Amino acid sequence: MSEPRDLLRIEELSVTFPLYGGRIEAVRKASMRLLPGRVTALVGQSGSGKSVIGRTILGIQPKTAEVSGRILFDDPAAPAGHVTDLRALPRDGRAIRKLRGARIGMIFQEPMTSFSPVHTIGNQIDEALRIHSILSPAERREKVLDMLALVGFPAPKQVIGMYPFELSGGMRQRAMIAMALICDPALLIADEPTTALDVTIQAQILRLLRDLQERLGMAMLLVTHDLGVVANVADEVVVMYQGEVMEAGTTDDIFRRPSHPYLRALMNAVPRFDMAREERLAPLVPVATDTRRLMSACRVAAPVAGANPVLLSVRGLTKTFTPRTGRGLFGPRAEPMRAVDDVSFDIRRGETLGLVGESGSGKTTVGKMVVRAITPDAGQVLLAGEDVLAARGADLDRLRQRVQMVFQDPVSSLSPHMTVGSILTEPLEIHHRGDRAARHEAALALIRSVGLMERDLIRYPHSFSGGQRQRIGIARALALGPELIVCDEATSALDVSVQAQVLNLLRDLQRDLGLTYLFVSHNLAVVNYMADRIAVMQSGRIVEIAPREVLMRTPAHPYTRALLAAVPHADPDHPLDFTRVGEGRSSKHWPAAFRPEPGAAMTAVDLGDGHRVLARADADMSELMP
Amino acid sequence: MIRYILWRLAVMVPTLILISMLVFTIIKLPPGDYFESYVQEMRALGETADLQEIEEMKARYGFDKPVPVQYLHWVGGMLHGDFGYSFEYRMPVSEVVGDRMWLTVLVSMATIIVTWVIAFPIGIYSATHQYSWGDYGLTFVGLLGLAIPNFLLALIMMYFANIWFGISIGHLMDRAYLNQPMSWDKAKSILEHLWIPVLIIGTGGTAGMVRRLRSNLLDELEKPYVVTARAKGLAPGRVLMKYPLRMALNFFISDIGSILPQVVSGAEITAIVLSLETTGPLLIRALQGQDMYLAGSFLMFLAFLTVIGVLISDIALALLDPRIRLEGRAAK
Amino acid sequence: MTGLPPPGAPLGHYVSDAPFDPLAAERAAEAAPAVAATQGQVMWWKFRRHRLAVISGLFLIAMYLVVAFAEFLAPSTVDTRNVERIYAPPQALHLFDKGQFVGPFVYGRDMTLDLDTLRRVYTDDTSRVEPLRFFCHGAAYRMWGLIPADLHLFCPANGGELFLLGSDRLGRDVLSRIIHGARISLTIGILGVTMSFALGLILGGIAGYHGGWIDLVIQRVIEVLQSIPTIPLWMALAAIMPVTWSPIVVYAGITVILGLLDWTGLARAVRSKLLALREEDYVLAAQIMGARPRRIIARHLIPGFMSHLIASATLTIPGMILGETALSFLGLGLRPPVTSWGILLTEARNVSTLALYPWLLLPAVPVVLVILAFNFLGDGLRDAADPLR
Amino acid sequence: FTGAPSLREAEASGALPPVAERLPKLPRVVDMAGTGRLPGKHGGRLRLLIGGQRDIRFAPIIGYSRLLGYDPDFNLHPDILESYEAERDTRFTFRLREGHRWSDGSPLSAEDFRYAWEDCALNTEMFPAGPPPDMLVDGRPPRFSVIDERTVRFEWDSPNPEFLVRIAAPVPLRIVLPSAYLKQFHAAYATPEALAPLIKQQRVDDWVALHMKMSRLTRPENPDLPTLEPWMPRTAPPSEQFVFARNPYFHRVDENGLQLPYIDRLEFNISSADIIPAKTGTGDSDLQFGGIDFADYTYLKDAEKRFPIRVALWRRIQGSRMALIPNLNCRDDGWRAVLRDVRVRRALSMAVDRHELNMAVFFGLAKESGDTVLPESPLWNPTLSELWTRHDPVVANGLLDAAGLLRPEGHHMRRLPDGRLAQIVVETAGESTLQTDALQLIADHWREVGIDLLIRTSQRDIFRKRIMAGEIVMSVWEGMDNGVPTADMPPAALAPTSDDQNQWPLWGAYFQSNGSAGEPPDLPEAIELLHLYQAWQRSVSTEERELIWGKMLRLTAEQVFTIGTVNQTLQPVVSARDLRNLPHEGLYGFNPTAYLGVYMPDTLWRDTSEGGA
Ligand SMILES: Nc1ncnc2c1ncn2[C@@H]1O[C@H](COP(=O)(O)OP(=O)(O)OP(=O)(O)O)[C@@H](O)[C@H]1O
Ligand SMILES: Nc1ncnc2c1ncn2[C@@H]1O[C@H](COP(=O)(O)OP(=O)(O)OP(=O)(O)O)[C@@H](O)[C@H]1O
Ligand SMILES: [Mg+2]
Ligand SMILES: [Mg+2]
Repeated sequence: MSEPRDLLRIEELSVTFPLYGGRIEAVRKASMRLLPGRVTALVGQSGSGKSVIGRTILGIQPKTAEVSGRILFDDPAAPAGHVTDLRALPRDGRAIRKLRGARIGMIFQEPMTSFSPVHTIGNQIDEALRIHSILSPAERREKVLDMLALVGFPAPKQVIGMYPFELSGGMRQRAMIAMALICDPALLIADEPTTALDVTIQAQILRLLRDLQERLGMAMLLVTHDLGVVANVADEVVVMYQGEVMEAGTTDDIFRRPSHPYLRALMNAVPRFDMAREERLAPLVPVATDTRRLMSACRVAAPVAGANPVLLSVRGLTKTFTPRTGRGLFGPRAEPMRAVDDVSFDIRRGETLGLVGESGSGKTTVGKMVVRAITPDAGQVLLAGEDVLAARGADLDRLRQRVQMVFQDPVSSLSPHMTVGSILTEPLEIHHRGDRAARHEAALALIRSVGLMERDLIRYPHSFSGGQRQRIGIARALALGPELIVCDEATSALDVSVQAQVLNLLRDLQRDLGLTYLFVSHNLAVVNYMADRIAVMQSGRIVEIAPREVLMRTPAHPYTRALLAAVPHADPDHPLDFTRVGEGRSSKHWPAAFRPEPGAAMTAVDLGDGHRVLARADADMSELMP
Repeated sequence: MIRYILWRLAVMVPTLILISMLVFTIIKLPPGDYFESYVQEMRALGETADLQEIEEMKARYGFDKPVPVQYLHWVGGMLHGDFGYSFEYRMPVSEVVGDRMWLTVLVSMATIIVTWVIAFPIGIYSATHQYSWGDYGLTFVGLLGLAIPNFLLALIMMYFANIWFGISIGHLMDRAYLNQPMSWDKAKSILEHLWIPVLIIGTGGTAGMVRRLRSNLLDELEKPYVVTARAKGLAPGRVLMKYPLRMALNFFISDIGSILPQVVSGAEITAIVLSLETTGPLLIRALQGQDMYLAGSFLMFLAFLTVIGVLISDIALALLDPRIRLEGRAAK
Repeated sequence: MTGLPPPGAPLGHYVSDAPFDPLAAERAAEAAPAVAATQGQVMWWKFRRHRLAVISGLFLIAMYLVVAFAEFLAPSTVDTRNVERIYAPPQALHLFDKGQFVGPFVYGRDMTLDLDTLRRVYTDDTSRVEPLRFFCHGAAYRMWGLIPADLHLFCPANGGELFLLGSDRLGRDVLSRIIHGARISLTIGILGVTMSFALGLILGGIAGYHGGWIDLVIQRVIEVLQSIPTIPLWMALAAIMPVTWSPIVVYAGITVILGLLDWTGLARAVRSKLLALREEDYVLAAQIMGARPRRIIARHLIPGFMSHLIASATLTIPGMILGETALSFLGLGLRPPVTSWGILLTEARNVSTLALYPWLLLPAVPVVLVILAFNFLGDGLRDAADPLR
Repeated sequence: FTGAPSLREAEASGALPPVAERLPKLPRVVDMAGTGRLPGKHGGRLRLLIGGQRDIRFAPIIGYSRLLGYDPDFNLHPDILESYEAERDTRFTFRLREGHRWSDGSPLSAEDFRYAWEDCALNTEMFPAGPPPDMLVDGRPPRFSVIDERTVRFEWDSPNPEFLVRIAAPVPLRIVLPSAYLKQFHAAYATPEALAPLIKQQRVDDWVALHMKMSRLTRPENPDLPTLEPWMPRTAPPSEQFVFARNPYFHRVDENGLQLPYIDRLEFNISSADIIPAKTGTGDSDLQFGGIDFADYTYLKDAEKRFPIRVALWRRIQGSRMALIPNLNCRDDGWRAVLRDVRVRRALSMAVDRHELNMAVFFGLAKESGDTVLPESPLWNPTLSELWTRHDPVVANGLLDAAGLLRPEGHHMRRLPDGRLAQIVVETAGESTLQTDALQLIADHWREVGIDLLIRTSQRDIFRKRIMAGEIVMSVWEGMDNGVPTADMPPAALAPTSDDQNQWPLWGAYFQSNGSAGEPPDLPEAIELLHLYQAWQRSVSTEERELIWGKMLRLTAEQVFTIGTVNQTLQPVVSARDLRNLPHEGLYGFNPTAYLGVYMPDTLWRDTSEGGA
C-alpha cells in the first residue's frame, strides 16, 4: 500500500438556495473526508443537507444553488497526487462527465421518480455502461442481468423490459442500486439506499456493497437514517444538523461516546424492540401538538366511542397486472402477474395493523385498493360495513373524507405545480370546509405538527428534502381528519428524531380521536412501536398475521423469522451476520408445511390468539408451531 | 395492439360516412352552383357563356335531382374509384390533379423537413439557453415570420428575389420545363424555385414549432430523471435527446393527424400568390367556382388522410409513452 | 479546518462546540415576518421579476386603451378622405424650424402629377410650417358608435394636412386607419382564441382523463372536425351568412364558429399529455381526497401542461389577428368601411404597393409588436407558473 | 410565297407540302404598309399570362380569324371567305377560297358547312330543343343550300341583320366545322363499335358528349381538332402552360408573300391572377392585356426602366367604366316607385361629382360621361354624353324635392314618400377595389343631396339570383358592353331584351323567354325602346338603323336608366419592346374588338435586330 490518501475530501462546503425574500442555507461550511475502501456514514436530521452534499459532489445540484468550498477527489485509478477539485470543473463538462457514473456512482434517495417513465429499466441501467465501457451489447446485457440478480431480482430477464412504473418501490430502489454499481465506481454515494427494502433484502444489499468494497476498494458515502445500518457497515460517521457537521468520528466513537447533545438525542430517539406499549419515543424537540385543535377545523364527526367494532374489513382481494414489456406493435402479450393474491384481514377502530413483508409483495397494491385508488380484480373492501368499492356519488364523497393514504413515493404524490400551502388546503377546499382564513390556519397547524415551518407553505414540493416531502404527505393525509389512514412507508425517509415526533403525533391522534391505521413499513422496530397487530406479506399473500407481541416473540412462518433475524441493531456490539441473513427468504429453504407447491392447497391456519399463518391445509399443527 | 388497430379501422367507417356527409353539405352549402357562377364570371368579363353546353351538363350531372340522390350518386361513384367530373376542367377529377399531386408533396415535404431541421435545433437551443441573446433573437425572427401574413411575405420575397437575383417570379420551375419529362435540368430548375415557397410556408410553422418545443422542453429539463441521466455521465446533448426531447415530443406526435393532410393540400393561399403548381390553388378555385365534384373529392381525400393520420398518431403515442394505454384504463 | 485530519490520517473524534438549541430555528422563523401568501401571490412575485413580460403586459394594456379610445386618439376617422393627397408618403415630424423651436410640426406639401408615369409627386414646402394642434376639434365621430364628438388628441394645423404614416389610394390617413383597425384586430380574434382554448382544454381534458369510450367519441368528433380544412369551411359559412348582415357581424360570426371548430389540435395535445400524466400518484392522491375530475384536470393536470398551453395561445393569436387576411384574400372578409390590420395588409397586397408605396405595409409593425408582446407576456406567465423558477 | 423557317424541316421531310400548296389559290393579302404596319419576318414566340386554364379561350378570340370580320374601323370584310353577299339581309351567300385548308391539311369546303348545319344543328340528339336560337328568325330556321363545292347559302323569310354580326363576333356562330375530322365521332358516320372505345377512352357517356368534347372551338382543349386560326393548340390539358403553334395552312400573307402569322408560337402560362401584374412587370410576358388594370400602370411604367417591355394605354370601350343601375323591377314598392321617377334618376346622376371621381381614381384621364356610346362610334352624339351628368347638387336637390323625397325640418337626410329614411343599399358583386373606392366617393356626393348610400357586397353567383328576385334595389356594374357600335350592330343592350340587364331583369327575361318568364314592361319608355329594337331587327338599310339607334340612345340618355360615371378609361397593354405592329393606341374590349383581334395579332413580329428573346 502506498502512502495513505483521502479518496474524497470536502472542505468548508456551503450550499445555499435563494428563496423569496430570503435564502435557505442547506449546507454550512461542512467538511468531511472519505477513505478508499471505507464507508463513511452521513446521518442527521431530515433536511440537514445530506442529499445536497451528495449531489454537489457530482455537480448535479439544482441550477439555483450557490456553492462554495472545495471537493477534492483523488481517483485511485489516476496517477498519485492527481487530485481534482470537482467544484472547479465546468458544469457538465467532459472532465466531470468522465467521473460521473464511471468513477462515482450515485444512488438517489427517491428511486421512484429518478427513472424516466418512458424507458425500460434495462435501457436505463445499461446506459452508463454504454457511455463508459467498450463492451459489446451482448456483454452489456450479460452484465446488466448479473447486476440485477445481485441486487435481488429473482427474474432479471423480465425486469430488463419493464417500465419503472410497473415496479414496486423497493424494486425500483434495487434497480437504482444496480444502475449506480454497474460501472464498478471508486466512490458510491448512496443516499438512503435501503429505505424501501425489507430487512432481508437490505441485508443482501449491504452484503453486496461490502463485497464490492473489499473486492474493488470502493469507498461509500452512505446517507441513512437507520442507525442500525450505520452500526453494521460504517467505518466513520459524520453527524449533521441544520447544514452543519455536529460530530464526526469512527463508528466506535460515535456509538460508544456520543458527545454532542444532538447526537445523544438522536440515539435516544431510536425505537427499540423492548419498548413497553405505553412508552413514548423521545423526539429532539418535545412538542406537544393539540390533536383536537389540529383536526377540529376539519373533522366532520367525532368517532363513535364504545367497543372496538371492525372498521375495515378486507376480503379476498386479488389483483393481476399485465406487464407492458412486449415492446413494439406486435409483440406477444406478456404473462399476467398476480401482485395480490386473496388477501383478507380486519382492522378494528382505533387499532393499527402493521403490514410488513418482502419488497414487491403487494403491500402498496393492497393499500391502494383499500383507498380505492386501484380497482381489485376480485374481493371486497368494507368500511364500517359499507362497501367501499361500490360507493357512488355522495357516499363516495363521504368515504373519501374517511379514508386517506400516505403514499410511499412522496415526490410523485405531491402535485409539482402547487405550493405546499395549496396542497394542504386543497382537501378542505374540495369538501368546502371552513373559509379561506380557517383553511390557512389549518394548514399552518398541520405543517407545524410535522415539524416544518410556516414559510414552507409558499414553497413548491421539489425544493424540499426527502423527509420534508414525506412529512407534507402525512400532513395532507391528516388534513381531512379521516378515520382510517393507510400509511405506506410513511416515515421511511425521516431521521429517528423527526420520526419520533411524527410517530408520536400519529399515536396521539389515535389515542385522542380513535384514528385507525394500516401501517406499511419495512422498519420492524417502527412497526413494533406502532402496531397492535402485524401482518406479514410475501408474494402477494399474507403469510402470517398476529398480535404484535405474539409475532415478535413467537413467529411461526419461516419468512417472518428470516425477517426478524435480519434486523440490524444500532449497537456495534451486536453486528449482523451478513452471511446468514436472507436464507429464509426463498421458499426453497422453508419446511414443507409452508412451501407453496403446485397442487398443494394453502390456507390460513389459526394458531389461536388471532395468530394465523399460511400453510398447507393438511399440515400438522406441530410442524407449524415454533 | 393489432386488435386495437383493427378496432380502430372498423370505427373509421362510420367516421368517414359522417365526414362525407359533412363535405357534401359544405360543397352544397353556398347558394348557386358551378354553372351559375360560370355564367356570372363570363358576364363580368363582358363575354357570353356557352349556355347550350351548360344546360347539357346540368342535366347530365343530375343537378335537377334531389340533394340526397346527388349525395348517393357521388359517394357511390367514389366507392368505385370514380371521383366525379370537373366542370371547370371538363375532365374527370382524377385526371385534373395530374402532376400537381407530387409537386405538392414535394413542396410540403420539403417544407416540413426544413421546418423540422430548423425548428428542432433552435427550439433546443432556446430552451437550454433561455433568455440568452440567441433565444431572444431567434424568437424575434421567428415571430416576425409569424406576424407577417404569408402572402405578403411571398410577394415581398418574390419581388426582391427578382430585383436582386433576377429569379423569375413564382412557380415551381422554369416555364421551359413544363410538360417535359423529368430530367436533370428540370430537377435543378425545380430546386432553384423551391426555396422561396419552402421558406415562406415554413416561417409560420417554424416559429410555432420552436416556441412549443422550447416551452415543452423547459418543463422537462429539470425533471429528476434528467438529473439521474446526468449523474450517469451522459453528455448534455445526449441527455437532452434521449429524455426531455422524447417527452416533449408528445405534443408533436399528437398532431401528426393534421400533418398528413397538410402534405397534400399545401398552403393554399401562399400557393395561389406564388402560382405554385400545387393542389392548394386547385382546391380553392374549385371551391370558389363551385366545381363541386372536384372540391368534394379532394376534401374527402384530405379527410381520409386525416383519419389515417390520427390513427398513426395514436399508435405512435402509445409507443412513445408506455404509460399511455389506449385500450382503456386497466388500473381504475 | 475543523476536525478534518490530514489525508489518510485516522479520524479524530470531532464534536462541534457551537451552541446547540433545537428550538432556535423555530424561534427564528417565528420572529421573521409572516409570509402568508397564496399561490397566486407567489406567482405574481415571480412574474414581476420578468422585466420584459411586465413591459409587454403594459404595452398590451396600452394597446387595449387605444382600442377603447381609438376615435379620440386617431387624428381622423377611418374613412376621412382627401382626394388631393392620394398616396402621400409619410410626413416627417419636426420640432425645430430653422433652428427655432416650434413644437411638433410638419411642413406643408405640394403635389404634382407626373403624367408620364402617372405618379403623384409630393414635395415639402419648408416655408409652410404646420404645427400640430392638441386636444383639438377635428373630424366628427361617434364615440363607440354612440356619443357624437369631435375632440381628438391631435390634429393637423388649421388648413394643413397631417399624414404621419402616409396616405392610401383614397387619401386616407394610414395612421388613423391603423388605430381604428386595432379595434377589430385585438378583439374578435382574441375571442376566437379564448373559445377554442376553453373547448380544447375541456374536451381534451375529459378525453385524456377518462380515456375509454369517452375518449373514443371525442376523438372521432375531432377527426371529423379536423377533416374539414378551414378555408372551405370559411367559404361555405361566408356564403350562407345572410347578405343583409353587416360585415362585422358576419366576420364575428365566422370567427366564433371557427373558434368553435379550431380546438381540435389543442384538445389532442391536451389529451395525449393527460393520458400519460393521469397515471401519476398525485392524481391518485387527489382522487382519494375526493376531488372531482374537473378539479383534477384543472388544478393538477393542466398546470403540468401550462407551458405548452401558453405557447400555443400566444401562437394562435397571430393566426387570429391575421385570420381575416386570408378571408379578405379570398374576398370573404370584412368590407369597407370596417377595417382591421389584416384588411390594411391585404389592401397592400400587390407589387405596386411594394415598389411604389411601401408605407402601406406599416400596419405590419403593430401586428409584429402585439405578437411579440403576447409572446413575451407568455414567457413571463410561464415562468410564474413554473415551480422550478 | 414564303413559309416560316421553322417549318422547313417538316417541308423537307415531306410531312408538310410546300407553302404554295398550303395556301389557298387566292390568299388574303394583308397590306402592311397600307395600314401603317411594318412588314416583318418570321419567328419567335409570344408569352402571355393567364389566370386559369379556361383563359386559353383568348387564343381563338385574339386570333380572330372569321368567315368575315371587322377591321379596326368596324367595317365588315371577308376574311376566310373569298367573298360574301347579303341580299336585303335575308339571303346570305358565302364563297370560300379555292384550296383553303384546315390546319390538318384537309380541305375547307361546303361540306363543312353542311355538316355543321344538317348533321349537327339539325340533329335532334345533339340539339333536342331544335337548332340554336341564334339561327332562328321569328322562330324559324334558315333554308340552307350548297351551291357548289365552295359556295353555300343561308336564307330566311324575313331579314336577319344580326347574322353577319354574329359571325364576326369574338365568339362566332358555329356554322362551319372540320367535318373530315369530326365525322369519326358522329353516330351518323361512325359505327357504334368504332365509337365505343372512343367514348370509353374519353370517359364520356355517349357519342353526343364525345362529339361535343372533341369539337370544342371556344376553348381549344383538343389539340387534334383542326382550326382555321393563325395558331393551333398543341397542349392537352391539364397543364400549366398551353402552347399554340403556327397553323401551316393559315390563309393570310403579307405583301411580301410571307405567310402569316409571323410569330411561331404563343405560350399561355397560367399564373395566379394576383401576380400577373407583378410578372408582367418583370418581363415574363411578351404581350399582356388580361389580368392587368389601370391601377397597375404606374408600376408597369416603372418596370419599363428595368425590363425590355413597353406599356401602352388603350381605351376601354364600355359605355361607362362603372355605372349605378337602379333596379326598376325591385320588390321594394317604395323604392321601385321612386326609382321609376325619372327625376330621381336624373337627380342621382347629377349629384355625382364625376370630376372628383375621375381625378381620384383615373388621374383625370377618363371622360366624365353618361352611359352611352363613345366618340369612336359613328353613332356618337356629344350632347348625349353630357346629358344629366353635370355635377349640380342644387338642381339635384330641386329634382328630389319635386319627386317627393323630402327632408324633414332640421334633418339632413331625405325620406321616402312612405316615410322611410332615404337609405339606398347599393350592391356590388365586385372583387375590384375600384368599385368600392368609387362608391365611397359617390356615397359622399349623395349625402350632399340627402341620400344615404350603403355598400354591400354579395357573392357573384347569388348576385344574379338576387337581382332576378328583385332583392337588389341598386347595383353597380359596368355600362354598355359595346360602346363603339355601328348602326349595323344590334342595339339590344339599350332595350329590355335580356335577364342580365340589371335595370330591368324581369322585363328582359320576358322578352328573352317569349313571355314565359318575367313580366312585360310597363314603363312607356321601356316599351318604346323595345319597339325600336324590334324595328331595328326588321330594318334592311344602314340609314334606317342609324335613325333607330339615334332614337334609342337619346331616349336612354334622357331617361338615365343607368347612371354612368366615366368612360374611355384606360387599359394598359404591355408588350415586349421588340414587338412590332402593335398599335400604341387602341380600343380595348371584348365585343366587337375581340380584345386585340381586330388589330390582327398575326401581323405582330419580333424585331430581333434590337435584341430580346
Ligand atoms: N432545490 C431546492 N431549493 C430550495 N431548497 C432546497 C432545495 N433542495 C433542498 N433544499 C433545502 O435544503 C435543505 C437540505 O435538503 P436535503 O435534501 O439535503 O436534506 P436531507 O438532509 O437529504 O434530508 P432528508 O433526510 O429529509 O432527505 C432542506 O431544508 C431543503 O428544504
Ligand atoms: N402498474 C403496474 N403494472 C404492472 N405491475 C405492477 C404495477 N404496479 C405494481 N406492479 C407489480 O405488483 C407487484 C407488487 O407491487 P407493490 O407495489 O404492491 O409491492 P410492495 O409490496 O409495495 O413492494 P415495496 O415494498 O417494494 O414497495 C410488484 O411485483 C410490481 O412489479
Ligand atoms: Mg435527503
Ligand atoms: Mg410499496
